[in-house]
Amino acid sequence: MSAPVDFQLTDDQTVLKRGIRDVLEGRFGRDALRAAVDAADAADAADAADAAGSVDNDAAVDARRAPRLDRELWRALGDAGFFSLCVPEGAGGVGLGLPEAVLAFEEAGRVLLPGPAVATFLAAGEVAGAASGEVVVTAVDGGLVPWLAEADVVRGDAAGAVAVRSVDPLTPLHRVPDGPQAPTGAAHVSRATHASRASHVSHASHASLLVAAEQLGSATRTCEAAVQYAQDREQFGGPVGRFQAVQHLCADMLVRAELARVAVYAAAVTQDPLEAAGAKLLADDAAVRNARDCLQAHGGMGFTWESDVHLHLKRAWVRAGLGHTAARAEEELAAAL
Amino acid sequence: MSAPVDFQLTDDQTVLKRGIRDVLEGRFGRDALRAAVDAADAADAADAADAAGSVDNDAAVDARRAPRLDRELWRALGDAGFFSLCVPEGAGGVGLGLPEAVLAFEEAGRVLLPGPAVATFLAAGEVAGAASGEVVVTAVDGGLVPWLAEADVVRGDAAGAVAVRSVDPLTPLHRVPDGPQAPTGAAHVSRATHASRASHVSHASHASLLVAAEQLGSATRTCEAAVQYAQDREQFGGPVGRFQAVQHLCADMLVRAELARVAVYAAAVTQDPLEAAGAKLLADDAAVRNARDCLQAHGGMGFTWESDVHLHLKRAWVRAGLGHTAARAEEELAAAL
Amino acid sequence: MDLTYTEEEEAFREGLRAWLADVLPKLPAKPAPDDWPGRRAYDTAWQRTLYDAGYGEVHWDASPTRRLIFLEETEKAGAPYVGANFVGLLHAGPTIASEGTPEQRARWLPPVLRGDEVWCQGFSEPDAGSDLAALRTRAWRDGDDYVVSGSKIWTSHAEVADWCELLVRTTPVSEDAPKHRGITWLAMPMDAAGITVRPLRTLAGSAEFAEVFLDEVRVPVGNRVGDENDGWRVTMVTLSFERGTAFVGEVVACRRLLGELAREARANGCWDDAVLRRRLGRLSAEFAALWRLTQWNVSEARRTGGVPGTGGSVFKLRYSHARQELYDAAAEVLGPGALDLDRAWTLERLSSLSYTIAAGTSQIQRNIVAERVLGLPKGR
Amino acid sequence: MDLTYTEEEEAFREGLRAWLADVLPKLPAKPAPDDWPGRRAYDTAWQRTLYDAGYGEVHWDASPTRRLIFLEETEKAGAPYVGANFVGLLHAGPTIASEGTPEQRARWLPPVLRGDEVWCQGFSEPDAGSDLAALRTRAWRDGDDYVVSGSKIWTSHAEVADWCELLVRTTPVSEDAPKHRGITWLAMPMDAAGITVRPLRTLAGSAEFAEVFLDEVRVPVGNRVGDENDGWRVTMVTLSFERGTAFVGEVVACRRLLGELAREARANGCWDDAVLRRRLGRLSAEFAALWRLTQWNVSEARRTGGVPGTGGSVFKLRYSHARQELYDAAAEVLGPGALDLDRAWTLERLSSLSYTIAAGTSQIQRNIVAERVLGLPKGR
Repeated sequence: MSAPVDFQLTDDQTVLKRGIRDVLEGRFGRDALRAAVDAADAADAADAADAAGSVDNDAAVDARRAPRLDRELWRALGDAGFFSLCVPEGAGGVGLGLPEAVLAFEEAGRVLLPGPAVATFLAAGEVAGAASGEVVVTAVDGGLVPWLAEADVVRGDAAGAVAVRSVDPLTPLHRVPDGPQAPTGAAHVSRATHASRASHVSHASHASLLVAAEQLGSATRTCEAAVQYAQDREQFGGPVGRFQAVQHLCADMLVRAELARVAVYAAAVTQDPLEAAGAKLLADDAAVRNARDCLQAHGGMGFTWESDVHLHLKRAWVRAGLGHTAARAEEELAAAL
Repeated sequence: MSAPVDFQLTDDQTVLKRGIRDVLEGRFGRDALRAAVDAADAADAADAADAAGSVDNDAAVDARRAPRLDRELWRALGDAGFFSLCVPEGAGGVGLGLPEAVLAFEEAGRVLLPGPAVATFLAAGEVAGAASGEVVVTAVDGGLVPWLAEADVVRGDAAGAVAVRSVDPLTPLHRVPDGPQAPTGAAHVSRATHASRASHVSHASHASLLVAAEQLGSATRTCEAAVQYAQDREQFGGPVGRFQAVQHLCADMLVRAELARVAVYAAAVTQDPLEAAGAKLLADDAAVRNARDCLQAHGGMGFTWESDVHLHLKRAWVRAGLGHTAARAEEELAAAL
Repeated sequence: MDLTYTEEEEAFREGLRAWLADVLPKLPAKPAPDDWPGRRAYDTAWQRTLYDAGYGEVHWDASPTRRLIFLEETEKAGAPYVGANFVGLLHAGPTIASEGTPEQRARWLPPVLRGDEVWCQGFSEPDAGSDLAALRTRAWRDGDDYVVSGSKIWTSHAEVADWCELLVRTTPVSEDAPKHRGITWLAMPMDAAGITVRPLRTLAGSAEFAEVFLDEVRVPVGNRVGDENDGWRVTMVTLSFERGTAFVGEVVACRRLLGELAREARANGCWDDAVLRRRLGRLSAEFAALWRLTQWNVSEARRTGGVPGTGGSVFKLRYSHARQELYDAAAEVLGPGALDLDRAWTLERLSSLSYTIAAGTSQIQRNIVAERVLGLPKGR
Repeated sequence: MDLTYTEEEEAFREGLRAWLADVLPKLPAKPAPDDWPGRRAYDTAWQRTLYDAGYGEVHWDASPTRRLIFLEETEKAGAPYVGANFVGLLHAGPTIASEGTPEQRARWLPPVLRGDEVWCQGFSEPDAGSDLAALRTRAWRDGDDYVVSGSKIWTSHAEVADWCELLVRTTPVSEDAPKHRGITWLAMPMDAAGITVRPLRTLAGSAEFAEVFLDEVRVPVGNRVGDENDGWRVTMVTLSFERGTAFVGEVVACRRLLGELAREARANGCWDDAVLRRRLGRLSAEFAALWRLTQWNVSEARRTGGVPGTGGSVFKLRYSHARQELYDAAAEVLGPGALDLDRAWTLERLSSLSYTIAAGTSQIQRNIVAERVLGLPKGR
C-alpha cells in the first residue's frame, strides 16, 4: 500500500533542515552576526566621514564602503551543498527539490544570513562557480540590486545603478533609476547564460518563494525570541509572559508564522506560481508584523541597537520589496479568482 | 476678558443633552425598543407567510408590512423641539446650532431611535409639518430609501424603488435600482420646496454629520454595554472584566468612540464639509467596530436575539451606507491633501 | 512533504464523485430552516444513503486523507451537510468509540451510522460559557439512576434528538475537588421525563439552537461513559476532535464563496475598485493557506496516531477571523445589497459573527496557543 | 463648544508669527545629530531667545490655549524644538514649580527659563521599564547627603545636562512598604563624583539616549523635592503633564508630513493607487481628529483646573499607532526609497517604532484606560 498524502516533513527533510541549521549556526551564529553588523557599521561611519570631507557627488556616494561579503562563509555554504541543493546529481549537485530548498532558506532567514543567497542559488547550474560558492551572483529585482558591488555576476540590467544608504546594515543596496520593474531573476540576463522564457517565469516564482522562505524563518525566530523574552523578563512581580496582552501578542505571532509556513511549504511542493505569490504575501506579512510585535514584546530593550529584533525588521522590509510585492501578489491572486 | 477656546460642552449644552436623553429614554426606553422589534418581527413573519403562499412578484414584495413608525413618539419629539432645534426662533424653532443638533442625534443613536429622523430634521423649516413631527420626511440616499412606505414626503427621486428585506428590523429599506447615487438630501427634491445649490452641499454635509452623530451615540452605548457586561459576567472565578484581553478590547472601544466624538463635535462647530466627511468616516468605524467588539465581549449572550448588541450592529451597517460612505469620505479627504 | 494522492485515494475520489453525480439529483427538496422534523428526516435519510453506499463511516475512517477527500468532494458537489447527524458523527460518536464499553459502542454507534438516531450536545450552560468546567448542572445517584437537574444552552437539534451527550457535576467544587474534577459524561434519552426544550433565537433571526431545562431527569448509571468524575477528560477527546477536521468543508466552502464574490464584483463593476480587488486577492491567499493548514494538521494527527492537537487552535483562530473578513469584503461588493436579508450573503454574514465566539472564543484560543503551544506561564 | 480664538489669543498668535518670521532666518546652522555640546548650545540659545522675547515661560503659561498656539505656530514655522530644554521645561520644572519649596523654585526655575541650565531625567532602569515603581537605585542618608548607587537608562542629553531629576529608593520594598512607597525625588548635579554616562545606541543607529551609572554619588538632602518616600506622588505630577500637551507639536507635524507625502505621491505617480490614496485620506481624518482631541483635552484640563488626566492615555494610544501607520503609508509612497537612510522618512520611521513603547507601552495605556477611565476591575 502506497503512502497517503503526508504534508509533513519527511525524516530526511527533518535531518536536512537540522543539518543546515547546524552549519549556519556554526558558521554564522549570533557572534558572527553582531561582528558583521559592527563591521558594516564601521564602514558606514567611514563613509560618513568621507562624505563630510568631500563635495557630494555620485562618485563619492558610489564609493561607499558596503559591508564585505564573507567569502569564506560563502564557500563553506557551497561546500555544504547549500547552493547546489537543487542541481541534479549528474551535474554535481545534491539533486533535491524545491521543498528542500525552502527548508534551507527558512534556516538562512532565521540566522539573518547576509548576501545574495537567492540569486546565487538560482544561478547554480547556470553560472559556473555559483554552486560551489566561488562566484557570488546577484540580480536586479524591482528596481533594487542587493550586493551589487560585491557580486561577481549580475543578472538583469543594472546600468546606471546608484548606491543607497541601506536601512538594513547587512544588505547593501543599489537602485536602478526609473528602470522597468523586472521580476526577480528574469528578463535581461547579462554576464550569464540565457534561459528560456518558461524558465524565467519559474525563476521569478522560485525567487519569490525562496525570499518568502527566508521571511518565514525570520517570523519564526522573532516569535521564539518574543516568547523567550516574555518568559525571562520580570515586571510587576513575575514574568511578563503571564499577562494576557503579551500572551495574545505571541499567539498571533505564531498564527502568522504557521500560516506562512504551510503556504511556503505547499507552494514548494506544488510549484504553482499562484501559491508562491500567496506564500510571499503571507510570509512578508508574518516577517514584518512579527518583528514589530517582537519589538513591542521587548519594550525598550527591543529599541536598542544591541537587540537583534531591528535586524529582523529591517531585513524583512528589504525582502518585502524583493520578488512579489504585496500589491503584485494580491493583483495576481485576484486575477485568478 | 473674553473666553479662550473652550472645546467642551457648555452648561447649556450639557443640560440640553441630558434633557434630550430623558425625553428619548422616557419615550423610547429599552421596553419600547424591544416592543418595536417584536412588532417589526411579527410583520416580517406575516410577510414570509404571505410570500410562501403566493407567487413571487414585485407587487407582493412591495406589499411587505414594514415596521410601523410610532407617530405618537414622532409628534412627542416634535413637541420637545427635537426636529426644530436649528429652525430660527423667528420661524417658530428653538434657534440653536449644529453643535446642539449633533448632541441630539448622538442621543438618538444611543437609544436606536427608529425613523428617518435626519431627513425630517433637515426638512424642518422647509417642509411644512416636519418641525412639529406631524409630517415624516425621508430622502433617497446612495441608492437607499429608509422608511419610504411610512414617509409623507420623499426628497430625491424614488421612482422605481423596490422594497428590501432589511437586515435592521427597525429600518425598512427600499432600493432605487441603478439610479445615480445622489448625496443625501440633495439633487432632486420632490413634494418639497426647492433649495439653492449651496444649501444642497451643506444639506449633504449636515446629513452625513448627523448620521455620524448617531453612530457616535451607538459607539458610546456599546462601549458602555461591554464594560457593564464585563463587570457583571463572572467566569473563571470572577468578573471577566479583570482579564486584560477584555480590558484592552474595551479600552480600544473607548478610544474609537472618543476620537469619533471630537471629530463629530468639531465638524459641528466649524461646519467644514471635510471635517464632516472625516467625522462620518471615524464614526462609522467606531459604531461598527464597537458593536462587533461589544458582541465579542458578550460571548454567546451577545449572539442571542434578546441582546441589543445586534440591533446596534445592524443599524450601524445601515448608517454606514447613508451619507458619506468610507470610500467617498477617504477620496474627498485625500483630494484635499 | 507530499501533497499527491495515492492511486487508492484517487480511486476513492473518483468513485465518490461518480456516486455523488448519480445520487444528488435524486434528493428531495430541502426542508424549510424552521421545519425541525423535516430537517431531521432529510439529514438522517442522507446519512442512510451514505451508509448504504459504504460512506457511512467515513468520518471515523482510519485514513484522515479519505475524510479530507470526502469533505472536499461533498462540499464541491453541493451535497447535504452532516446537519442533524453532527453530534452523533463528530462528537458523541467518537467519544463513545474511544471511551465507551463494548456494550455501549454496540448500542449507540450503529444507529448513528445508519441515520436511525440523532444526538444533541448538552455541554454549555448560561453561566459556564468560556469557562465550561464551571458547569453547575447537578447529578446525584439514586439507586441505578443519576437524577439530573439544571439547564443547558446552545443545544442544536434538541427538539428532534433521541440522545443528548450531557456533562453533569457529580461532585461539588471544593478544595479537594477542583472544578475540572467532579464532572461526569452521560448519554441522556431526550424522551425522559423532566426535560423541557425552549428554542433560542439568534441575532440572525433563526432558532438554530435551544435551551434545555432539566428537572430531576433520571438517567441510568449504565449510560455513563467513562468513570464518574472523569467526564472532563472524556470530553476533551471530543473537543479536540471538533477543532480538528470539523472545518474542512468550511474552508472548501469559503474558497467557493470567494470565487462567487469575484464573479459578482466583475458583474457589478466594483472589480475596478483596487481596494476591494486586492482585498479579495489577499483573502484568496489566506484561504489557500488555511486549506494547506488543514492538510498539515491532518497529516500531523495521523503521524502522532491521535486526534488533532493544539494545531486546531491555530487554525480556528485564523479561520474564524478570515471568514468574518470574507463577509465584510462581500458586504463591500454587494453595497446596499449587503443590507438585504434576501441575499444569502447577509444571513451568512450574521451567522459568521459567532465564529470568533463559539467553541472557544478567540481570546480563549489565544490563551491555549500561548500556554499549551508556546509554553508561556499560566495567564493572569 | 467653541473653537474660535479670542482677540487676545489672535493677537498673541499674530505677534508670535511676526516675531518668528523675523528671528528664524537669523538662527545659526543646526548642529550635527551627534554633536552634543553643539546641540546643547543651539537649544539653550533658542530658549534664551524665547526668554528675551517674553516667550520663555510659555510652557508654564496659565492659558493652555496660548501654549497650544505657541506649539502650533512654532511647528508650522519650522522653529527649533524644545530639545535639550525638554526635561527642564516640561518635566523637572513643572514638578519643582508644583512641589518644590520657594528656595528650590528660586534656585532651579530661572536658569531653566533663561536657557542657562539643562536637565535630564533619571527614572527608567533596565529592570524597571513598564513597572517604573519597581526601580532599584538605592539612596541612604549619610549626614546631610543622600548616597546613591544604581543605574538609569533612556536618559536623553545626559552628556550635557547640569541636573538630573532622579528617582531613588529610600526604603526597601516590604510588606509594610509597597513598591510605590519608599521612592524619593532628588535633583542630582551631573558633575558629582561617581557618575558615569554611557551612550545608548538605538535601532535607528543614533545615540539619542544614554545609560547613567551611579556609584555612591552624594546628593545633598536639600536637593530633595517633596518628602522622603513620597517621590512616586511627586513624579505622577510630571508624568501626567508629559502625556497631556507634550504631543501638540507632533500632531501639527504629522499633518504637515501628510501633506508632504501627498505631494510626493502625486509627483511619483503612486497617487493613482487607490489603496494608497484612500489610506492617506483616512490618516488625514485621524490626525484632524487627534488635533481636535488635543484641544478637547486642553480645554478639559483648564476647566478642571489641573494637569490633563487620563484623556492623555486615550490620546497617546491612538496617536502613537496613527503615527506609525503614517510612516507605513510613507514607505508605500516611497517604494524602494523607503529602504534608503538618506531619506529623512526612513530615520523617522525607525524612531517611530518607540512610540508605542516609550512613556508607557500601549499595553500599559490600555490598562490605564480600562481601569481608571472605564472602571473595570484591577487587571490580572
